[in-house]
Amino acid sequence: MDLELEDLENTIQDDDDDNVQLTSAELIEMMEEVWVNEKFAPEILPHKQEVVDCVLGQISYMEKNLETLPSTDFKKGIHQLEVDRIRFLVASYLRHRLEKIETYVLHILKEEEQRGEREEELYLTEAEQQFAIKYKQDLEQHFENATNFYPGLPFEDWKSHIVAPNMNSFVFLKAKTAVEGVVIDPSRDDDEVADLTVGSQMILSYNSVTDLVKKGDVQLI
Amino acid sequence: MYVENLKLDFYEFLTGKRILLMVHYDIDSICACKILQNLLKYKEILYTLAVIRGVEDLKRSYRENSNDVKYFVLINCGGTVNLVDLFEPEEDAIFFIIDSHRPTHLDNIYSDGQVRLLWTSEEDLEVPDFHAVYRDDSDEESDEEPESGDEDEGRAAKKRRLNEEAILKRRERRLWEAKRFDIIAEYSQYTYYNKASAIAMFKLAWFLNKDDKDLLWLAIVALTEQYILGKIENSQYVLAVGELQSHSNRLRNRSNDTDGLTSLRITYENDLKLVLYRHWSVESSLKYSMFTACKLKLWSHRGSKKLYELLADMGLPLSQSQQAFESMDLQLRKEFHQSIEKLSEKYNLEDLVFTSFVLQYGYRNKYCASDIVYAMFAILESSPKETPEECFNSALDCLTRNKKDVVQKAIERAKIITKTIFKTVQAAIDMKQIITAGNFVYYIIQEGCLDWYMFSNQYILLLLAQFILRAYVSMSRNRKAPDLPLIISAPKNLDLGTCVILGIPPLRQNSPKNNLGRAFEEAAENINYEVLSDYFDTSYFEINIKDRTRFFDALTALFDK
Amino acid sequence: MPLQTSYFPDYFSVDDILATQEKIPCKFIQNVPKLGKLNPATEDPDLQSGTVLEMPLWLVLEASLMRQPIVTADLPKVYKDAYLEILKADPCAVDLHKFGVYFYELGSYMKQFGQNDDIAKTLLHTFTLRFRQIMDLSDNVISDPNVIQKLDALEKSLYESGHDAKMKLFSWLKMSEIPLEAATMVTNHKKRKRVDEDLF
Amino acid sequence: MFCEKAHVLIKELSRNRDALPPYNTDLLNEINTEVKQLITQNQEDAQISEDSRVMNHASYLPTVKIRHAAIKRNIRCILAYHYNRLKCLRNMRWQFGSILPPDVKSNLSQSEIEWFSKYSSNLVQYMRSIGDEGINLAVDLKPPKSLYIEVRCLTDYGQFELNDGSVLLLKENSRHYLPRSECEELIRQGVLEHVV
Repeated sequence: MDLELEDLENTIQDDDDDNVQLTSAELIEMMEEVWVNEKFAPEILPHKQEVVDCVLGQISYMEKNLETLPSTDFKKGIHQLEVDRIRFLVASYLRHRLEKIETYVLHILKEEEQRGEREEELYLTEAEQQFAIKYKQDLEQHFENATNFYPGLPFEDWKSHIVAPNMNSFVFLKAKTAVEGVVIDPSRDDDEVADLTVGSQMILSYNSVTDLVKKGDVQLI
Repeated sequence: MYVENLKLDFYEFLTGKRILLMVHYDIDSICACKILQNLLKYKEILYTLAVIRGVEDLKRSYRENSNDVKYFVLINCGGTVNLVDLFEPEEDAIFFIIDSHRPTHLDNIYSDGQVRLLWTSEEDLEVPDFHAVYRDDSDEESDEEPESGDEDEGRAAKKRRLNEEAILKRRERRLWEAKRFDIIAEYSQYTYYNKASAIAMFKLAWFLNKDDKDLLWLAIVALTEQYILGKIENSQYVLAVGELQSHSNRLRNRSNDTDGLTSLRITYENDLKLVLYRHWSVESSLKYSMFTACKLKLWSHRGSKKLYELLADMGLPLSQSQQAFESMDLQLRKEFHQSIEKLSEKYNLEDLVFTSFVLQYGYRNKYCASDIVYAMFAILESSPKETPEECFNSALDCLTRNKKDVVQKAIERAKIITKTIFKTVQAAIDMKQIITAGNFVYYIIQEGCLDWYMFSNQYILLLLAQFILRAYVSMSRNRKAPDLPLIISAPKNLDLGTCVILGIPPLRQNSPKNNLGRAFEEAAENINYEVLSDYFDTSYFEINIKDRTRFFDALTALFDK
Repeated sequence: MPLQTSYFPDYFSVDDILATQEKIPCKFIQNVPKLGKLNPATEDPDLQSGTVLEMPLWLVLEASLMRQPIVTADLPKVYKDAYLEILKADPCAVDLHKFGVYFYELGSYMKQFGQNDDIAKTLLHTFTLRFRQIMDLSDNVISDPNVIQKLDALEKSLYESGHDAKMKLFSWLKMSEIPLEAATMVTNHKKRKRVDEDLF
Repeated sequence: MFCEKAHVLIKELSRNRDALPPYNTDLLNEINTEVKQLITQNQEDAQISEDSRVMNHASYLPTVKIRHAAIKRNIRCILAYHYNRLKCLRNMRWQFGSILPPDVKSNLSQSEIEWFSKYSSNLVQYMRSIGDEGINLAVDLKPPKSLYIEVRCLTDYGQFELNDGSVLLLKENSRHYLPRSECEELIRQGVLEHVV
């Protein structure tokens, strides 16, 4: 049996009938981008469940192939390391999302609800949505337990001071496509504008590139 | 059984298997183990490491792991004992041994595959022929059985004939056994050491093309330990240094690592028999080192005067000689070797210089091989509070480049030990505690002694013993002094009331071959003393303190014979 | 794996709660009956209009920013011109810790009580210049406790994360492997356990 | 002064950023009492204030407002205390796994213990839903560098079974060379130490 790297990095096909064909390397690269964006964006980004599912499929495919290799095979170690690395990517990505969901749970659920009302694309996966709702309930229950010594306290104060991400925080980014006229810090009035050329790298406040990140025109680094 | 092809029958054989590394508690073993660990990592061989201080540890660790592990690698332990007797192992358990203790147990050499020795038959000296020590008894037994059937033939006659035959046979057998006893006695009369196991492991790494400077350094440290403890002959040392030097040249040429911060340089350099002088002051190092102390009798008032004379002759101002070597004037520091060497004849300090290696990495880290050896002694043997496993771990750290603080701390401790050894010798001389008992000399460290703990350990005790014997010989008016062995005893375990006894051969013998272990055994036998010794090196012996006098009397009687 | 965020206080922020606990001078401009006990200098059961007191910031914020303010806030002295001048002259030489543990946090509340944006500007100026110093500090492998003592809380946490990053880089350069570690909680947990055991 | 006790509570929190000291029931009770008092006083004075408009009495409105601010402040502190403890507890879930060490557990309130188990099951439920067979997010916390690592055992842990079914004995101070993925959790629990 001679399993080469190419066999493992088999071409896989997207489940959707979009006819999108990705090689394994392209898929992993995509996962990396998704992960880095999520890692550095202050807010939660639209989920990438398709990518995650593909990558997970890829992992189990690779692992199945690995099992057929004898444990003494030198290549096995390297492939195993690669699988571990990919699994780390996915796990880290999902962990970052969970942490944001927990920290900004009220904010995220509210925005998600509004997106639903506007019939826009949702940011959370179904499982994440469930997790968030449950998390919010448990938190409220805990707070309720802590303040029920006096029924009817104005303890809802915390809900009017919602914990939200700092959209003004600065991010490093790299332009993937040319974008002209990026308004720098829309929260100020002095309409300063920057043009991004392909491959250029910048530090900007996140709120000036929010949409570009979500569209995939720029990549956070 | 000797393993012929280490690569095939040891290294690759173990691939994919789980092993137990049983590592003796000494510097060579730690170095060898570290090299082996490196090699195992290439093949991703899973291992568990057990620290072995004596026969008991060996048995216990086998018992604890034998259910889960089938392959055992023993470093510097087990070679001199009958492993199969000791463990009574399952048939599928296999033991690989790399051990510098000699003589190797004959049952291990002639094992049919369960015990596998990782060295060549040339490295075991004067091994008796197989048939001289083993004979196939199965034939005899069937011979001795009376043949059934022929009842008509005069039974009595036959019986007589058989009896005669049997008597002859038995006689022959007795003779053979007596001879066998003599052969084995001769084979095992001396305790001595083969070259460092770490060197053997390094050679394996080289053979596998996985050697590098870090591994070479480990082999160097192990060799230096053997030299400092006098475990091997000088000629063996010189040969091994030459060998390692050619490896260091080869590896230097191979590397293209020129970055000052990360590169590692091993240079072949002369070292002085002055303990830790690069990390100490010249005065202290001269004063407390065995070599200079014994040559100049530095424990005496006259000796100290001589020391200051020497320093003056070297042109080394007192203030300079008393500060840390590192902060001495550059010029003086550079000329230090030369100026002391020039005076070596005048002060009877020939042989002060020996060849060794220096390790350098980064901009500021420079260590002699001997520095590291002393540091490791300090780690392994000077802290009564830490468990052996903890000490073992720190000793491994001491060999890791990025744990500079561990080395530094250990060096400080090593200085204290060196000083303590000197002061103990000084006190022993002043109070005339080194006693001649006919044909040997002995010295006993009393239980009340402040630093007894240090001397309850193998190697610090050995350093002290060598110091004492040399000091004794240099002071003694007895012409026979250089021909007398030294027996030294120190408390080992106060709770159990046991003490350790160590014998070292006479100075004039000028060889580390040690037959005192045999003497201990005989003496114990003569007084019907049940031996509880746990050491692999038989020149160490363990008895109850209350039996010590009796034991020494028996020894005296034995030596007078 | 904590979420890395810039300083952005929220309702639950411990630092913000502690910063808003700092006392600042204010003047009561309405009578507050029954709360005379807030003024330790008087036995009067009521708090009279015109009383000048030092009150925690949280209370001042609530009581001054309403339609009919109960108090008017004054600036603590370190945010007044004289001190701001010191900061403008050489921010790096100042022992900011003595100015206040929560100097920046408090300052960002104070700017709304100032006459102009001088406070905001000076804070920014101070921070920018001192930040460089902190970067240099954290680049040093050996830390100098004397200098670190002169940092305020925010600066200290910046220093700590900078220093941590530097040390990680350093060890990575040296051995190119980041050791897996016991979770900080586990280590702390053990330490505490050890202390407890020592006690009994 | 109002809210002094709440301040003490928050200072306690600030001192123990990564740890969970015993749940401070006593102090919380005192704060609760202060809050109850403030509310009662406010209710009374608000009533008088109401009446005083008619009676032309001195207005209690500023008094009520300041007390209300104090109530809000107290509640903010109480909630921040609980919230930050939950954060800490949450990190413990990721570090210790779903079973807390008994001495941590004894420092928790009943409600915290309940929250912990709810959080734990919520998390497990989420992790199960990922991909076809679920994925354990509590491992692979650092990008892998090598498959096997050398570890040192810090406690007498006892028998430990590897994925391949083989068993080894983890004794204090023993050293082992093992697959990284199988030691990671034990390292994080402080049973093993990664030797580099």
